[in-house]
Amino acid sequence: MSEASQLADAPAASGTGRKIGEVILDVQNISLAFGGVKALTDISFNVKEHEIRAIIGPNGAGKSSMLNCINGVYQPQHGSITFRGKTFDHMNSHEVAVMGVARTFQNLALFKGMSVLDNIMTGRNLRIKSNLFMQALRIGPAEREEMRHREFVEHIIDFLEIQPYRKTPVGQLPYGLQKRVDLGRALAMEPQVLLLDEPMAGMNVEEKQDMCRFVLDVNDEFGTTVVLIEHDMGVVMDISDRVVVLDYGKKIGDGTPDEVRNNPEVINAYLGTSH
Amino acid sequence: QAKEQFFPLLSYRTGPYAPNGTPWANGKQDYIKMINARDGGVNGVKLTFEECETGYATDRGVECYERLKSRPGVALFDPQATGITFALTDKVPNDKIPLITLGYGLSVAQDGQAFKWNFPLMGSYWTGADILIQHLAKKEGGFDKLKGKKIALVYHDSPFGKEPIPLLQERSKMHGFNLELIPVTAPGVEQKAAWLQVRQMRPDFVLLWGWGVMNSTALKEAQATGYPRDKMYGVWWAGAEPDVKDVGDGAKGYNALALNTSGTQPKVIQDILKYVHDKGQGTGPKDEVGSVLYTRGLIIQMLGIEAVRRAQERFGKGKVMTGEQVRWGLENLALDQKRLDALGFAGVMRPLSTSCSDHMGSTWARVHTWDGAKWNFSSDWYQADEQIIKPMVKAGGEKYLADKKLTRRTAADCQS
Amino acid sequence: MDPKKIVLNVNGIEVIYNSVILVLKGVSLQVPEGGIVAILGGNGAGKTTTLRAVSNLLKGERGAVTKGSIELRGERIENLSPADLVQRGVVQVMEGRHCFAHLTIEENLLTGGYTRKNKGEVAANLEKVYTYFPRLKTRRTSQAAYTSGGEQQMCAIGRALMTNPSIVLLDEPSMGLAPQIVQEVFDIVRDLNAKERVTFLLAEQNTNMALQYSDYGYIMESGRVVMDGPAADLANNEDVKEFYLGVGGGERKSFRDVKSYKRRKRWLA
Amino acid sequence: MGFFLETLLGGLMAGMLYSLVALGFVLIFKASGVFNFAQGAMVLFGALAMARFAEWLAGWGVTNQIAANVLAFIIAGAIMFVVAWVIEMLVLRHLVNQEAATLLMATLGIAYFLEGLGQTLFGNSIYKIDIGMPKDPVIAFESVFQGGILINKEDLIAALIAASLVALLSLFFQKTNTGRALRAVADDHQAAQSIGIPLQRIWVIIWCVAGVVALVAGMIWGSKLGVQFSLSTVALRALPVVILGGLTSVPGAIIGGLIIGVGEKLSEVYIGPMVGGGIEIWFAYVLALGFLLVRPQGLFGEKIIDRV
Amino acid sequence: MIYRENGQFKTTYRADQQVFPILQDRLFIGLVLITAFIIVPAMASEYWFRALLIPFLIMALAALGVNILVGYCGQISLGSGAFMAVGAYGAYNFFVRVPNMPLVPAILLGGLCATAFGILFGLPSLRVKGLYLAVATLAAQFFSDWMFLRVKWLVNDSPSGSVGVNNLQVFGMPIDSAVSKYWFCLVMLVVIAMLAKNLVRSAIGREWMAIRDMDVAAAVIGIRPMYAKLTAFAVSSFIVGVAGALWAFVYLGTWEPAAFSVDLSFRLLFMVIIGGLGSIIGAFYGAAFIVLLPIFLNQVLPALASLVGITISTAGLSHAELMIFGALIVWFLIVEPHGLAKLWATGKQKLRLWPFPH
Ligand SMILES: Nc1ncnc2c1ncn2[C@@H]1O[C@H](COP(=O)(O)OP(=O)(O)OP(=O)(O)O)[C@@H](O)[C@H]1O
Ligand SMILES: Nc1ncnc2c1ncn2[C@@H]1O[C@H](COP(=O)(O)OP(=O)(O)OP(=O)(O)O)[C@@H](O)[C@H]1O
Ligand SMILES: [Mg+2]
Ligand SMILES: [Mg+2]
Repeated sequence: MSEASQLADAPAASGTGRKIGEVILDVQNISLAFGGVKALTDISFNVKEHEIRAIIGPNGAGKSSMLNCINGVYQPQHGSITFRGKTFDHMNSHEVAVMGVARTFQNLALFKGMSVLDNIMTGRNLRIKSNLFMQALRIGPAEREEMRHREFVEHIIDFLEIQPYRKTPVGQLPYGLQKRVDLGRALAMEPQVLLLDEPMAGMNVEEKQDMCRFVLDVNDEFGTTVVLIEHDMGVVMDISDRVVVLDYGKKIGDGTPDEVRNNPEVINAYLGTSH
Repeated sequence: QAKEQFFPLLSYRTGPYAPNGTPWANGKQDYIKMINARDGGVNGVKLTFEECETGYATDRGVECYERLKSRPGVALFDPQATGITFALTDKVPNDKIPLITLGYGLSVAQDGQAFKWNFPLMGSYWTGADILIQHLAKKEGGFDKLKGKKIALVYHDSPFGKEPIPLLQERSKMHGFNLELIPVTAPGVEQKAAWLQVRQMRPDFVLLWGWGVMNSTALKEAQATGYPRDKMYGVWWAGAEPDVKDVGDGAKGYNALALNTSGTQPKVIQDILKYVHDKGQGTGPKDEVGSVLYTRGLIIQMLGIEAVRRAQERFGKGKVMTGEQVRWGLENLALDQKRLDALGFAGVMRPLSTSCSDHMGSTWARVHTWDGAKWNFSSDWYQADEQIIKPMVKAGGEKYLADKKLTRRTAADCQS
Repeated sequence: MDPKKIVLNVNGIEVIYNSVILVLKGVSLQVPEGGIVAILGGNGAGKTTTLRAVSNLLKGERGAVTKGSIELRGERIENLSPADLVQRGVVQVMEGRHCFAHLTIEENLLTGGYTRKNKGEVAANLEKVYTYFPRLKTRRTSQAAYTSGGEQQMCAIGRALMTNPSIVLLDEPSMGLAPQIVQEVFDIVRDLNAKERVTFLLAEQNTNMALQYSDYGYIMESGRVVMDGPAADLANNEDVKEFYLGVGGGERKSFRDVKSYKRRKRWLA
Repeated sequence: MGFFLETLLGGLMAGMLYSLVALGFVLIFKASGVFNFAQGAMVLFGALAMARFAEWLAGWGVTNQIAANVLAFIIAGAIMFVVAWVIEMLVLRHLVNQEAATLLMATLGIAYFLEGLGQTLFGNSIYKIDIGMPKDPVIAFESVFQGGILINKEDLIAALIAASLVALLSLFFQKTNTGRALRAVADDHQAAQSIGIPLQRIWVIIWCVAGVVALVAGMIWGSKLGVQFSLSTVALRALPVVILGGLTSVPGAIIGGLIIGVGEKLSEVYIGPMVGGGIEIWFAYVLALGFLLVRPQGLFGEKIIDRV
Repeated sequence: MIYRENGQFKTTYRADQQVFPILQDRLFIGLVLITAFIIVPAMASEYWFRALLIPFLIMALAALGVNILVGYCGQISLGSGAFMAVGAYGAYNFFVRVPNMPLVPAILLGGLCATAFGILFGLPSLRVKGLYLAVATLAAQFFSDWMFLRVKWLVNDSPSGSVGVNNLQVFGMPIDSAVSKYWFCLVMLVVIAMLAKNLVRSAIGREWMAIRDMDVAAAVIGIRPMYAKLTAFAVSSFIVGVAGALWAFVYLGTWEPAAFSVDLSFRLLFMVIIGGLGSIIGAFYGAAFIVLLPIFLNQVLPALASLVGITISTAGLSHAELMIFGALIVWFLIVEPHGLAKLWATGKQKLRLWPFPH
């Protein structure tokens, strides 16, 4: 606990410690259609290292589909994605994970039958070196490796404050905690880019504050680049550096929160007048 | 302690083979009940039994065997299933309990010098197949007339169904007939393809090696594809009432091997009706008494009991015999016609005598034909051709001994 | 609470999952005819469980009400099937959407009309839902599994409305919806409430919205009701302001500036 | 050529008979997302009931064979209804919203129970169902092909019955409200309950329909094979049919049946002899697998959805 | 509060990662092992060994293997009988064809044959899912039934297709008495169960479960579905194959292909489901339930019947046995849909709180 709060306390003041770097992820002219439904039409935007990049837009605008393209879950029909200087027509889920992109899901995609601990441990799998036989025998190195990863995961569990649920099957947790576990699993991958799909849905203000803190801490402390989809404008406007706005598959805005907030097209399509 | 000789009865009264297994099991039980009621057992030794349901499954059979084998006074086992026979063949030598497999089991086990504990009494699939070929030759007017003929074997795709193949191949080489093999996947509920093949190749004869539902289905498919039933010849497991009953007229003319008669005339059956069924002690329904498989059950049980009686003659009358002693009895059975008449089995079966080298005792069988309502004999008794079978049995025995790293029993061992 | 007729009376219920996990520890609440009542509370407080207990959907989760009673217009309903309850006008919008994945959006909605035998009524209801959620109309032929999260949420709400309910249990209706749509959903709630006298019991995390639109609120913490009162009073309560509305001490704090120490206070524990 | 056509025809008709059994699987799967292991046992149970009642009715003075058969069919149908009702009350009701594996296992328990009960009530011997099916073959086109083409009237009638049942059920699923509700139930028991679909009544109905379909299948197979325990094993022959056609598709059961029937008969007759025969059963499964590799949800099955 | 973990704090993750972190559990398992290795052999009769314990041990091993595939990796398999058969015939061929082949390597090589076979028939799982996959595994089943009947070479040219082994020895000790067979199977089971337990609580086990629970999400966090599924097929069929070899060599002695029929496959699946999917210990409960209960009923029912003074025919008994068995399955599922292992866990949880109800 104390460690986590120290982590968070120091740079809490408005991210002054962060330096936003070069473009790490560049999405160019992505188009994706399902039969007649055009989920994405010619979308381009980029994400810079260490920044928090938000994607907003009305329901069905194509936000999740965008993440799915980056992740290799969907294959776009047109366009390309450049990650750390390498350009791909389409991505392959496994490779994307190896390159250091992690993801949380809008409709909880946790492993229901497994405990919280095991769920988060799966995030470490890419880093496990011991082979099948060593794991079966659990001798020396395999065991030590397992312990190392366990320790790392315990830090995440502490950080997310879900210690009491370690051994609970995730299916039994309330929705909000499941969202945290989902985040924990992504963090366990020690990603360079973290894609978050509505991580704060179904939470009250206090819990959202917690979540924001986690996201900011990760971003501050580890310099993790964050791509965030969220419908709570308060959150988006407060914590993101730049915002992309999608509407029915098209990009209608891109810029700093303030620019976006004042973009009439965006107001019309998404924000409405109340903000 | 009471003097009781125990007969474990492995049976299946449920599952796919129940219609055939039930009368068989009932015959065995009724015979024991009758001997106890009529004779008070064997020289004063009462006969007891316990049934154990195997469902025709090997592992359940092994469990039954293990459960019942250590009962006091166990005489012998009759597993009533080929698969269980295989599994028990390895176990009985250690436990010193004989295994009788009348009309089924391993053909090579006839070689008593190799298979000390197995008794495939009264016939194996080799003798059965041999007799069928003899019968066909006789019908055609001589073995030379078989030349160029086409004989199809429609068989249950399992060791049971495959056993006759080596012998038939041997015979086909000798006489120049073509043997066509048509397997039917167990349990044999779907045989359309098999019978379409039969229709296409138009064999002169079809030999049917089936068990349970396969038989009636085969007859129905034969009818449906227009293959004449009177050119079909079944093994003795395909020649009982359950096989033809619900085919009715469609099975008219169908032939099968018979190891025994059916019907209620024999004295032993009358005795059973009198001592068992009339007293309300019958195991199954009364109208089943005297059916083919029921009668076969009687014979099996009779042979087992006669082996006990024979053993008592040597090891002490009125004593309970051990498995080993019963084994000796089985190996030294000598049931001549007189003895059979006395037992009430006149006309039911052929005389039988076993020896150390011949655990079968008799290789005779005849053919009966279904007339739409009952089985009638349509041939005289045949004996399987020793000259063909003996070398095969011998060779098989040798291979078995070699595989198991055993040696052939010596003459001295045969005396014990 | 004014002496309006109570339609739903939950009286000291205890709920146990898997016959070992005690989740609700004596929850009581009343819903008046034509009212909008909100249940507020953090993750795991037991809001969903309370709603499930009312709509009798606990059994499928291997949960059971072990104590207390639930009355609908004076009738005990613990032993009625969910279908019976729908016949009596009680319908639940389940948390987590639960659309029928293989059915199209329109089929989903029509299934909602299963209990309504009058074809014209079903058609009218369908039109009504489509006017509430025009987005659904454009996606009507798409299988529910292939629609976006928000579209599924709309579908779930629309499906429940298709039953012509008199009491709706809404579990987190705003989850995953764009702000405009959230607004619209709450407007629909108010609309139905005002025009058709539909009673609402809603569990919501969006406390701000919930208190704005409801008449009365209950706040739950770890399986107990810790505070209740008219919505307006709750909205002015300092603790509620701080913990549920995020405006403690007057101004709304930026999410960026929240302090990192754990500040949650428990009323009871 | 004549023989080829004959085999083809035989395969088609065998396939229709499989379809009849497959249909029962599809019904229950559609209505609850459960693979019903007890389908084979239900076929056996229905056939046993029908065979024995026909026999007993004859003994009780119903001498007209047609009347006895019709009455026996009605009684057996009523028994299947009672069975469905009891199953819902004692088993399904308590397993709402459980995983498919659990429900699958429960249907297995039901299968054991029905097998035991069926044999206890109706006996374990071979019984006859004689609904006057013609048994002897007809040879057609003798002038065209040498030896003509053999057509089995019994199969033809059975195929017709199967086809009309399928047509009827397809209509039911496509056109009625209940059909849609069933599909909803299969997707999500709990959500279906939450909007007022009476799960319990629906399950009784559908198990009852499946029971009657099983009874018809049992009647036809029973009149072909005789009624005894092995009847329950035809379920294994019908399995590749269901899966090839798609677990959720009624017409799929027919098309799947035809493909499997033809495929296995042709393979057995033409490929079998080269490898020693007896290949039809695994060939049927391999054939189904081949189709699945192209269409993992079967020919007409609903697309398997996996989405994040 | 007999069973409680209060006061048992774990100071290291290592201690927490133990298979049995709670003292009572450790004591209990120790007791079980002592009983299994020492007390049971001293007390059990020949019948118990040969008819109950040995088949139970072997079936538990097989169920454990099946559980890895079905319970942990979520790939439905109805072809376990085939994998057992391949293990058995594979081991047989090594045993009789290679001169002086020792028993244990032969059995393990048999397991490897099953692995190869398993991977082959596991390949469709990369595309075909859920119940549809049952077709692939059933294809394996019927194909193996056919293969061992038809390919003479595999059965060492035995005309009927039945084969047998004898003179089993391990390190010069003959395995022919009931106790020695029991110990042999027990050691195999305990060793393999430990290895399996290690696997399922390691990275690979988590991969399997991830694939089972949600394969798309698993792919996104870098788990390769192909690797996970095929390793599950490989490991599972290895264990099942070893069990098959034991079943043939130790339990049956002489066997025919029908000993590994589709019935056996179904029974293994039932063991896994009734015992508890995704639970090593569940395999034991499941095997006990499916193997022992019918035998128990078979013996107890007549006694019970005679107690209340009714005589039931043997056939009636067999049918009653089926009915009771079926009813018990349903009853257990209603009490606990997740199998006996879960029931056991819930029981422990209650003990933890005892004497308080919640
Ligand atoms: N696999 C698919 N098949 C068919 N249509 C799809 C698929 N995935 C997404 N769509 C459609 O594409 C559009 C964009 O969906 P997406 O999930 O990206 O929306 P979103 O912006 O995330 O919305 P929300 O805020 O509601 O989650 C939607 O209309 C959806 O129905
Ligand atoms: N099926 C279940 N089995 C066991 N425990 C459960 C189950 N469902 C919920 N719980 C437990 O019950 C408690 C209350 O859960 P509930 O879902 O009612 O909370 P909630 O207030 O709706 O939370 P959220 O806002 O996150 O939806 C939680 O601690 C949860 O772990
Ligand atoms: Mg989305
Ligand atoms: Mg909730």
